[in-house]
Amino acid sequence: NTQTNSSSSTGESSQGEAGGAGDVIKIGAIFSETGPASTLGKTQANLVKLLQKQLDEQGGIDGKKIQIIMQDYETDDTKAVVAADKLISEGVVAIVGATQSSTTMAIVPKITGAGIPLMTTAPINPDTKGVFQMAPSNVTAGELIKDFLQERNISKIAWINARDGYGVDGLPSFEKVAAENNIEIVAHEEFDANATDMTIQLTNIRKANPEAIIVWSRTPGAGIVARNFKSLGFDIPMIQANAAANQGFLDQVKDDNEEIFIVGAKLSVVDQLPAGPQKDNLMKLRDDYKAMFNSEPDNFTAHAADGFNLIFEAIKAGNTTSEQIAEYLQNNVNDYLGLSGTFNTKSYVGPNEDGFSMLAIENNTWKFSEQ
Amino acid sequence: MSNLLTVNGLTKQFGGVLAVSDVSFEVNKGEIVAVIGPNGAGKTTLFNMISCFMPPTKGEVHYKGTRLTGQKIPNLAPLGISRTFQNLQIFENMTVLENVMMGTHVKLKTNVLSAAFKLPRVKKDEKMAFEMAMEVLKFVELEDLMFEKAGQLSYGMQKQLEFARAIVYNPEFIMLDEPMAGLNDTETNRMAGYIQRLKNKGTSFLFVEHKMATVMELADRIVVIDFGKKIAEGTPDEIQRNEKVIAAYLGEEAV
Amino acid sequence: MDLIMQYIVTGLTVGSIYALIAIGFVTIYNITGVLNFAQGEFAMIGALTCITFVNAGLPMFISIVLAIVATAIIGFAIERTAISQARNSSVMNLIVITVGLSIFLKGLGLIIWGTYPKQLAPIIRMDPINFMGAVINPQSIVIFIVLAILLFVLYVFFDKTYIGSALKASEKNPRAARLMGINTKTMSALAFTLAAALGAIAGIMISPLTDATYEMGFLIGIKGFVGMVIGGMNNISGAVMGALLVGLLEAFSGGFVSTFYSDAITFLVLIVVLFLKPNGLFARATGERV
Amino acid sequence: MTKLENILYGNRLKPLLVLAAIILLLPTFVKSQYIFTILILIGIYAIVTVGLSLLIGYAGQISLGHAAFFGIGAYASAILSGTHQMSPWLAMLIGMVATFILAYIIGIPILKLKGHFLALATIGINIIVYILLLGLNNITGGAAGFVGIPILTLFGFSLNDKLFFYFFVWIVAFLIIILSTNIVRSHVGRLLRSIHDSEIATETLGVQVSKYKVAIFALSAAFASIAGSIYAHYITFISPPTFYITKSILFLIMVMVGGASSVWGAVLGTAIIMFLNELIRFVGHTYFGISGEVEIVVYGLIIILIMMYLPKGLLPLFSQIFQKKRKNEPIPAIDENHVTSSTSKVSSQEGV
Amino acid sequence: MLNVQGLSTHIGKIQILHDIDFHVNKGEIVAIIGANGAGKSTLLNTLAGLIQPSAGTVTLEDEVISGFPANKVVGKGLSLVPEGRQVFSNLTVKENLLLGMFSKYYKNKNLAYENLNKMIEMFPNLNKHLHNLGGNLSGGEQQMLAVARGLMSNPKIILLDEPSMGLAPLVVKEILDALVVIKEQLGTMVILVEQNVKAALKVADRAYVIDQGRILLNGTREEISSNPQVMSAYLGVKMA
Ligand SMILES: Nc1ncnc2c1ncn2[C@@H]1O[C@H](COP(=O)(O)OP(=O)(O)OP(=O)(O)O)[C@@H](O)[C@H]1O
Ligand SMILES: Nc1ncnc2c1ncn2[C@@H]1O[C@H](COP(=O)(O)OP(=O)(O)OP(=O)(O)O)[C@@H](O)[C@H]1O
Ligand SMILES: [Mg+2]
Ligand SMILES: [Mg+2]
Repeated sequence: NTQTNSSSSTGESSQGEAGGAGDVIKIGAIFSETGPASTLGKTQANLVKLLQKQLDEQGGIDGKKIQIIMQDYETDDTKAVVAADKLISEGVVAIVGATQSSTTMAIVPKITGAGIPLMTTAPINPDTKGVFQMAPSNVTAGELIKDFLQERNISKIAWINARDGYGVDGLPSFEKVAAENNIEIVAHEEFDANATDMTIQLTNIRKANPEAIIVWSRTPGAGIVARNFKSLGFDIPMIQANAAANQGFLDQVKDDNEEIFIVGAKLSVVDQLPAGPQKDNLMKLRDDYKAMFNSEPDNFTAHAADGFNLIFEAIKAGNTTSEQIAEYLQNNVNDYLGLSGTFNTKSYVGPNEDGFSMLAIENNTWKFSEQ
Repeated sequence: MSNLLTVNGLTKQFGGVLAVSDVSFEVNKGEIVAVIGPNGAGKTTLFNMISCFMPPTKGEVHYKGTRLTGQKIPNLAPLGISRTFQNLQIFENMTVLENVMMGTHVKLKTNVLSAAFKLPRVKKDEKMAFEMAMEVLKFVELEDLMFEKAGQLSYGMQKQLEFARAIVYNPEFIMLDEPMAGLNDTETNRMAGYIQRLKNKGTSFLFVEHKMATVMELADRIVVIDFGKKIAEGTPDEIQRNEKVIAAYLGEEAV
Repeated sequence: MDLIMQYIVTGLTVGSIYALIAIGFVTIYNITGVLNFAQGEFAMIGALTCITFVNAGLPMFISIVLAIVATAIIGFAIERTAISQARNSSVMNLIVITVGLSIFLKGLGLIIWGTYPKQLAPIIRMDPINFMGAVINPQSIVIFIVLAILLFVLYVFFDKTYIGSALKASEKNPRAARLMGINTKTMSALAFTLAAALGAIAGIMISPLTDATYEMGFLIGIKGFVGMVIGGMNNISGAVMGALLVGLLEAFSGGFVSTFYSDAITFLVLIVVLFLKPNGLFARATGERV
Repeated sequence: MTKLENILYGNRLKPLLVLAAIILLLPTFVKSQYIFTILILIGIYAIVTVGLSLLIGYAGQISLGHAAFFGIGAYASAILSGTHQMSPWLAMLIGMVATFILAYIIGIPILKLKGHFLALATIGINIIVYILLLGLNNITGGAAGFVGIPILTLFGFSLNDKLFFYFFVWIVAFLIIILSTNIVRSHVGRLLRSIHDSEIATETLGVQVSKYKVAIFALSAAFASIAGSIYAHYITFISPPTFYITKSILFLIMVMVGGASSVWGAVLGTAIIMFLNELIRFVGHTYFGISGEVEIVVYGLIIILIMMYLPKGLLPLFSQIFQKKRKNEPIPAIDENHVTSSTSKVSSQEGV
Repeated sequence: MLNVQGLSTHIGKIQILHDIDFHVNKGEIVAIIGANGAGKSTLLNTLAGLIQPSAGTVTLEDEVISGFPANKVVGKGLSLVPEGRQVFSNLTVKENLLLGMFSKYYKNKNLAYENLNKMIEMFPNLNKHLHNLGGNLSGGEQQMLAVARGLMSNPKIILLDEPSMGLAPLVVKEILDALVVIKEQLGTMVILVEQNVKAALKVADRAYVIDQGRILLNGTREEISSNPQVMSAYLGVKMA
């Protein structure tokens, strides 16, 4: 069923794009450049501009012109599906996206149905052929948090998350990790992703006497929780999710950020990393990005970059059709050192944790500590 | 003569204002009764209580033995009671014809489902509504305006339109709040003619009006209200000679 | 006990944020009959321009004034272009226009200020206050005071001044108002200018608590709208009461029932309230009769 | 002699034929799967907006909550056919009936409210449903969404094929349009408009106004539910944000931009808004190299401009193609007599 | 004096008024009569600036007042009491009356209160309701309020669109008598549009008959009252 469908669709797309002259290879991108999730997707959209510029300067890959077609899905699942179809009709050979997990779920059937490889930048735990995950899975993040907690002998935590696709995603994986490691989740609260005050949730949490609090949200919610947390006088550690690992969050908690930690990307602390290829790669992305946009990339940028880079790798190896690229990604990527970690795409669960680290905040910037 | 409407001790208090106070009277079948009184006497309030637009503070109204007080507004039309408003309430964005066709509602059986599936009844209803409406439009001589938007008519024509809509389903009892206001004498006479003709067919009326000549000519009986109280009731002749009424309302040279 | 106190404090804080928005809503509604869905965006513009001025090195006070003026000018410009042109269209038309405005302004905000939340330093720097076991953010007190002042000023303006009754008249019956010599166009422009300024004040007041982003307007806009409608659309004190009530409802339902469902509970209560009092809780007589 | 129906409401055959022709002919021009997706979504949304135009444009009742009913339909289909393996068709039917009943029950209290109060109450309904979709994550999958909605099959055909799905959606939409125009072109349609103009006068004529308002509310909710079901089976993945107030507002924009005073306006508005988005993106990308934020600015601006300069929506621009002004038609041969009698009336007035 | 020349008005594409010429002399009450839909209200609305004429000019004491929006026209001394009362239902009677002075209020507040007292004296019914909302008044009370509000600005000319509508006979007489007093004491010009032709002709000095947007007849009160066409069409006199 899927087979017949995919062949018909790809057939259609290749005939639809006669103007391509054969040596332009199109790659699709679906990011939330606008709308609520733009705090995550905007840097990804910027990355596309950066990469396109670099590609044009280099004259493509091996003489083949590469065109990245970006679609802003405005944080709207339906628009993402339309965008996916648009990209399929344009004849892209691979797609990177979407920014959010639930949106990715919405576009997976279309894209895999068309036989096009999809590099997801959000954790979705895919078990579908042709979907390659660039973000570390929530389990990876959970492991990192677990290590942190155990180091400090913390066994009772409270969990609070935003009520959106990103926010509710973290808990189920962490619950598993917690259960295996005797960590008790003594309170769970939620807040509207656009809410203006989380005092009530934190007050409820305080009743349960946790030893640490984990926040799963993007900004600005993440920062408001942190501030309410401080003003309520909590003196336990607060651990924030990687969606908050950006400059915006740092600004939000400026000057009052002791005991706030984050599941962050090494990209955020690239200057503090020990020398090595990882540092060089991250440095290059950070500097290029900063030169063009005068702001810092974040780990979502890195996930997207990994997606594109892997596709470029495949193209460099002489693969130019969807099937070939998917084939390559599936079989020939071993211990690829990406920006978000090391990829072994055979397992599909995303990079390992070596792109990640628990970061503290010191002098209003991220502080890396080797673990 | 059989009794149609019985108004019993109606009273209405608005905060400190006693707008209507213990008013009782009757309307018999085939009769035209007028309510007159100075501005602010409480006539419209009385009307609104009779037609269930507001609950009375005290008192009750019966129509052919049925208690009206406490009923919902839409229950009145099926009983054969119709009314017009002092502040016109026409459907401004609909045509004259459609306005009048709306008046036939109680005769129709179309509902949302039958309309959606275009059951045969719908067509029958449409035809009936149209024919009834045309008849009345001819009666009030508005038929050449039937495709005009009602909101674009001049005030006087809107007045006649509202009247047409109220009578289209042949109600037995019609309440008119100042039907002649805004009409010139010729038009007033014409309106009076319509009322008279309907009366001859057996329709009963209760109406409020300030145009005394018409009231005296049309009404079988007149109820006079002042400061919310009924101060007189009687035939036009009696009322015209009533000192209290002359002082409070008519003025010396009115009629 | 201290829990309840905390709920009250939080409820009032959140409620007064909504109230600041609701005030702007009512102002426009009372003068022009338009329901301005872009009111939240005025708050956004006010907050972000203020932050921009502060970051550019201007003193706080001057930045606030400049931001309010700038937003007011935008409000005025919007009225002169989009609203006055559509003055005679239906209510629904105007609603959709303001929805379009909200989309438009949000997009502009995104282009100018980007996605990251921006910080505004509190007006008074102070540690949170402990009051009967509840923690009060000093900024909440500032908000409360500003709210009280605005409430008083606007009450006097609308209900006690001559120009106030002229404004109300233009809403109710613009045609007759023109016959009195009232320039209803000016009034409408005044309303939008005023509402934009009020929105800016709201945004500036709340951003030390919540930070400002280009999309901050939506949720507070909706909640402010809820507060206004619950209170009764036609008077400012009613709207403020309504907004405070919404804040308290949220806090208490979040505290006692569940934060998962506190919005749902709040709305459920509101719908029940409306069912019992279809014109809002503190509505004032409108003089409509048959 | 003209049919009474056409005298009263004008001719609807032409627009229906034009629509049918467009539906049938489009696939011969359109090859891109992307355009098909848009056409399908237009069909799905049109089912909602047509119902909404009955409610907003005719009965004059605002709803900013129809995304909730859209969502209930979608989730009913997803849960019944996905989790419980029920036939998608049966699931759709159950969803529709359940939505109708639910909307009817909700409608009884909230349609007592007027204007902005009603708008608020419907926003409330939307938010409550949204929170329930998130909160009942055991059944709905919560914010992570619902995966695994089966694809529709009809008589053994998989509707997975774009073309089949396209025709399926538009046949449903076409039927809904016919049902809706039937309602509008009857006493009920007139009645809804009269409620719009004066509720009080309508009640005086013996109409149980609340009954009709609630019925139309529930009917439009049921339409939205069907559309939601189809949407769920088309996208095969749903999550709550799709059914938030922002979607309700989008529906409202579609109705108003097309023109609320006619069912056709809703269809037109839906198509225009859907294409507008894509057009802005296409033009913006191709010729101006603009990015997402500029697109939404332009989009907002265009909505404003349309509402400013075409307050009755875009339909009047188009309807001139379909229908001549009714006034120009001679008053059809209903009855010769009254025409003469009315002229005599005019002359009697002139005799001053 | 008020001078109207060649006035034509369109609503949409339809021409309602055709080339109207007329004038009102100082200290004169002029009645305008005509059937329903003749264009009387349209004429007054055009004079007041609510509708802009498509042709023609209106001068009031040598000042051109046509071509200005309604809110400017009041300031030039022309005040219209519109058809259907149009009181501000959400404002009190007192607020309604004071708004009648809007064009001059800020220049002379004392005068506003002076005029307010005059109006209360003239319409004692209003005094009773001074602090009630305009919308709660009875129909007739609203009519009095509308007339009083129109007089508040001390206009040079006042236009009344069916002021007697809905008023008790005694009050009609009071209002019409009041017009005569105003005319005589203040020299105010009055244009009176009335369906109650008999009553109107009692106080008017001259009258115009308007039909289908055109002036059909004009003359002094006596001429018009005795015109057979007028008698049959407007005075309800049945003629053979
Ligand atoms: N809703 C209300 N609130 C307060 N007072 C009211 C209300 N409705 C009516 N009144 C007062 O009640 C009195 C009676 O009003 P009503 O409208 O019944 O008079 P009416 O006899 O119809 O007068 P008219 O002949 O002028 O129409 C008036 O003084 C009016 O101001
Ligand atoms: N908005 C409008 N659109 C179209 N036609 C209109 C509009 N307003 C008025 N008319 C038409 O203009 C003509 C004159 O109307 P107008 O209201 O001036 O009459 P009038 O003499 O005041 O009548 P009445 O005594 O009934 O108040 C009427 O034929 C009316 O149908
Ligand atoms: Mg009355
Ligand atoms: Mg008139």
